[in-house]
Amino acid sequence: MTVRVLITNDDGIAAPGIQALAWAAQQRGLDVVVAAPMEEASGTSAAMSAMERDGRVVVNDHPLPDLAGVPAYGVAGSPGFITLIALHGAFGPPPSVVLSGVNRGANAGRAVLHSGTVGAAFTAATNGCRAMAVSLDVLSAGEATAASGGVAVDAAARVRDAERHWGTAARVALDLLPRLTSAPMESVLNVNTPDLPHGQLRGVRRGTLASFGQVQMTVAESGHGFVRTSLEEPGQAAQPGTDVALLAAGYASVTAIRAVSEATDIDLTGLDEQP
Amino acid sequence: MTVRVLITNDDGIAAPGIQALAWAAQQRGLDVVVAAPMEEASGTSAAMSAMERDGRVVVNDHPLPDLAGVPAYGVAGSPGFITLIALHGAFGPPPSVVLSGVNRGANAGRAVLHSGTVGAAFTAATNGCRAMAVSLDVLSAGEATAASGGVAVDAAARVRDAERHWGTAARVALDLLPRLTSAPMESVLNVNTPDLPHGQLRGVRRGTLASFGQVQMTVAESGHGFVRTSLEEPGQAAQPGTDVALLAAGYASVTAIRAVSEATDIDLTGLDEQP
Amino acid sequence: MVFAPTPQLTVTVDQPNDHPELHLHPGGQGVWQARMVISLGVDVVLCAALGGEIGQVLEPLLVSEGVDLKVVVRDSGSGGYVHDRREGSRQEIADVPGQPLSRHEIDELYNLALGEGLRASVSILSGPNEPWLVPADLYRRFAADLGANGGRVVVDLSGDHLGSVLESGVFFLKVSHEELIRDGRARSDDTEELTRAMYELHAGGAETVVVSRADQPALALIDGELFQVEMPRLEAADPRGAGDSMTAGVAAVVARGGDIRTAIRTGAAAGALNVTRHGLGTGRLDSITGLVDRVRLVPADSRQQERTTPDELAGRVVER
Amino acid sequence: MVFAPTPQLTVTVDQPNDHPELHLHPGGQGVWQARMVISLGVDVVLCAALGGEIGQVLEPLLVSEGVDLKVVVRDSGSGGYVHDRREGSRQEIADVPGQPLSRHEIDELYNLALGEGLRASVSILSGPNEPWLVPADLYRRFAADLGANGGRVVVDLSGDHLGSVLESGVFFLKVSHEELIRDGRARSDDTEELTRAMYELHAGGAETVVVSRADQPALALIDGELFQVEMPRLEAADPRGAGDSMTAGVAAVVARGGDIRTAIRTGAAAGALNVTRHGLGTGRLDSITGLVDRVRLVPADSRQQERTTPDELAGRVVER
Repeated sequence: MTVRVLITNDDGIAAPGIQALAWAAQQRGLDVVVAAPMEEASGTSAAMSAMERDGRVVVNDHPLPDLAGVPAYGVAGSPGFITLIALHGAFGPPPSVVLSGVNRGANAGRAVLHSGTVGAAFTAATNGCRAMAVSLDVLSAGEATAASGGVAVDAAARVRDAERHWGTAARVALDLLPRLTSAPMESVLNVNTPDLPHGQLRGVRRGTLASFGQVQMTVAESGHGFVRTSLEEPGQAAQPGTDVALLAAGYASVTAIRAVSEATDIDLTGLDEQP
Repeated sequence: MTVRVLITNDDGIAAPGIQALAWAAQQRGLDVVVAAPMEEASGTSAAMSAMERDGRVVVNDHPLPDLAGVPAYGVAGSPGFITLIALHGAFGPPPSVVLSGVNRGANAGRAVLHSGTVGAAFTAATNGCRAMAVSLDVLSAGEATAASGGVAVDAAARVRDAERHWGTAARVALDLLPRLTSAPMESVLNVNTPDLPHGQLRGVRRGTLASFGQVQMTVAESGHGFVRTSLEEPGQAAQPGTDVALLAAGYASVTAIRAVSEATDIDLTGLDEQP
Repeated sequence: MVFAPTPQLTVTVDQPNDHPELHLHPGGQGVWQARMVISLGVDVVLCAALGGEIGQVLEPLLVSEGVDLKVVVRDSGSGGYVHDRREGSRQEIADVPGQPLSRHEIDELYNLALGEGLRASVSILSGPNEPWLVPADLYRRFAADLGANGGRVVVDLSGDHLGSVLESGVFFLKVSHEELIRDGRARSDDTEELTRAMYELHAGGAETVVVSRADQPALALIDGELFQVEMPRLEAADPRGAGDSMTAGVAAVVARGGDIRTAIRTGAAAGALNVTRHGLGTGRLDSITGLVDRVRLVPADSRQQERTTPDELAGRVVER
Repeated sequence: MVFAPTPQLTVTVDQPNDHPELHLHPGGQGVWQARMVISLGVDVVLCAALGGEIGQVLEPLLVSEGVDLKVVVRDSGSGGYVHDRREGSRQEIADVPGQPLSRHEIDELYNLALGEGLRASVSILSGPNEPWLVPADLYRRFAADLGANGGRVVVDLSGDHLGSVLESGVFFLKVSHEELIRDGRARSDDTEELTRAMYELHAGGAETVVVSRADQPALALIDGELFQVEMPRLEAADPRGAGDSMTAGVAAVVARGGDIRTAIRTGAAAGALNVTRHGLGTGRLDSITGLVDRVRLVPADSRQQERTTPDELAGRVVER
């Protein structure tokens, strides 16, 4: 039976990363449906928000270039909302896998709590569907040497979206699909890839979560739309073995994570005896 | 040393629940600062979003009735964003405890992933600050018998905010403060209380997370503001021992939870050997 | 600070008993608002442009109202009107709107008022008596400059002047349902339609919005939530001026550091008392204070708490 | 479907060589838009009100353009103008705007056009040649009725007509920077100011917005993101009509099921070619197709990727 996959993201249906992920999924013979926010929704975590008109969620057909036959929708809602309603049949038969991305910018470390890309994946996992979040580190050194530092950042800012290596991230993600489908249902794979051609990756490695890391968000500026921001906790060397360190070293990083879990190491006995 | 507490919520600075929580915290002699969204932000999870004007986050003084001397701010941002910047000194010295609530409506089960109330608490915990989420089940049977079902719901919808038992939830939460401050830093206490006078509570019990549960969200309706919605997965009897079951039985429920954690039961070895 | 670009002289003929009386008063929205702010115990700096013979009469009349008057002297004369109230209702005998402010007069008045506004915690920007007397864009600049420097702008405007001031954002807007309909912002006076317009005004730049509705309770949009302003009904002697009382009441309470809900309740109380008297912009402080507690903000959004399931949400999808 | 409430007869005197020529054409925004849609290979139903002697001349001229013409016959005569282009530039000799549509004519035309619009996947609602000929509110109703039934509304309007149609929301809006300034929606033509206005139009109800800027590349707001529409420069013979080409190009591509980016690039290509010819609304399909690939949508938002830290965010707090 063909696996049915929902492709979503938080950069919006028109972002280049979602196109690359959908294309790669179709190439692997998966049954693909695309539904993503009409507009940029970076940093929306697993928010449930939607815009309705006359009591109906607003959804537009939004066919993607070079993906004839793949149903694709722009939805006036957050990635988490879109994922939840997709799992309940809003866009045809419910998918059994959700791929969220390719995000413009890394989502690594504990800050992924805030990521809309990861939030969509968490929403899927919480509702019994396997999910992966996929991000491209557009601020990574790229082909510059690690030593070039700030220069590389300036260069990255000038790179056109069309020239970025979305395909690298999509390929790494789809190569991981068998690992995902054999993993426990609650687990989400969080994948980050440097902005490099696939042949120049140093490899794919399992990472641990950096203590804060890096997450994409948008800040609405009154009268000027929004500003895309990479929120980072700076000034500390990347802890070895973390997703942030792997990415900086030119590896694609995979982290297995879970959303809300119960904590057992806290004493909550005898609550009624309190004063 | 006096404990410094940030009180926030996702219903907005003008909601009655935040007033009750701030008042109760002040009564217990805590050093209280209040910062909450200017407007309803239910269901925003741990979203990082903010509105700026000329590059500055918009913040208004918003003194609360009967709380002279307690600094209180309406912020054009999500609860998670407000909490993060508060921990970085945006509203005076960083707090060592965050209390989020009292939310209008229960936040229980795994659906708390989507809750802005819980998202603020998760943001605090992820940044090394102890946190509690506090909610009042405004749709609970209240003083009606469990058998009255739908009638009770209709009755609940007619209850004025001023007549609800915000104080019950605030008191239960502050009674739990010593448990919180001795718990591991990453843990969040999620507290739900029925809409009853404190004396009519059957008790306070530790609950497990129901499989979906109940979470508050808002849906923007084009040209009509928003609709407050309680998102629930119905049609299944509440699993015994869960937060949802405790609440339905007239108990206040406490659940110890964690945000994003690493999963170890998934095989991610030999990734480079993939085709 | 109250900005009153074009105060007018009001000449009213009245006959409460056997003999007719002639009343001379300063008038215009800003003057009425300033009078009410003062009656609520808050000091007012009034910035106005005055000129000609009428201007010469207005200056002492304004000072005697108790405002701290700051004047720009105009080359052309201020306006005024003559009303006859002998038959019980007002009858207009003459209306002299005056000349539009010249470029130079605008610049001078703007500089004067901006300087005063920056010193004040709250500024009421009142409208001209005729829209064409003062360019709407002045209100946009004014609100922007005050807002950027921490000032709170309170207005009761409509038409182009409202559109302009919204571009820069205001702290508080009072507008009537008739004005909303006239401006094409609402299509009718039904609550849902007015509510929609209020959310749009809020989205368009007004932090708090109050819409008065003739005989119906006013609607208030506070922190994104809708309320009805309910209060005891008093018999109206002169229905005009309730709006100015609301605006002034809000400005006065906020200037004293009060919260917006108390401010609106005070404005409503002041308005309710004002309509029981003939003098526009008057109201006794103790009567108002006594009435504030009887004004209630009742949540008006009937769709406040719904229940839904993921399946229902999924079913609400529609393709356009 | 193209809604053209008041087509005009254009009479042009020209003298390309020794002898003067007299050209008779149907004109008006809707007619020019329809002509370009047809030249892009998409069928057009044109709904118009025509009357009098001019109307009698317009009907066969319109049919010969290749549109499927649906007419409401008016009691009063259609308008027209006479231009003299013998000196190289246009000189207006006469302009007859015609009478406003009567209540009855509006109702009939609305019913006719709504029926056709509901059958079409895309409807262009063109404006009247003078704003007072057709009430702005008609556009609001039209967009609401079409939008509620899955139709996509494409417009190139300004003034009150734009304000009205936005209330119901449109799929695509083209407007010029001059119109934005004239309508008070932008204060100047600098990019930041126009960008602000575009985001406001988007928030106000326009899903996609294109603003033409005379000599500068047009700006496009697509899915909330800003682009410059960059293309090879061609020498303009007649700078009018590029806007109509954009609108028509977008409508044609969307009607064929194309995506909005291809639609805008096609509209830009059609506009670029159109200005190299004198006949408004013309352009050869193969030349346009050849040019589309050379039109690029370049992200125009310079603040696209910032880096920040929690500490910096906390420092950006300001109290008002």
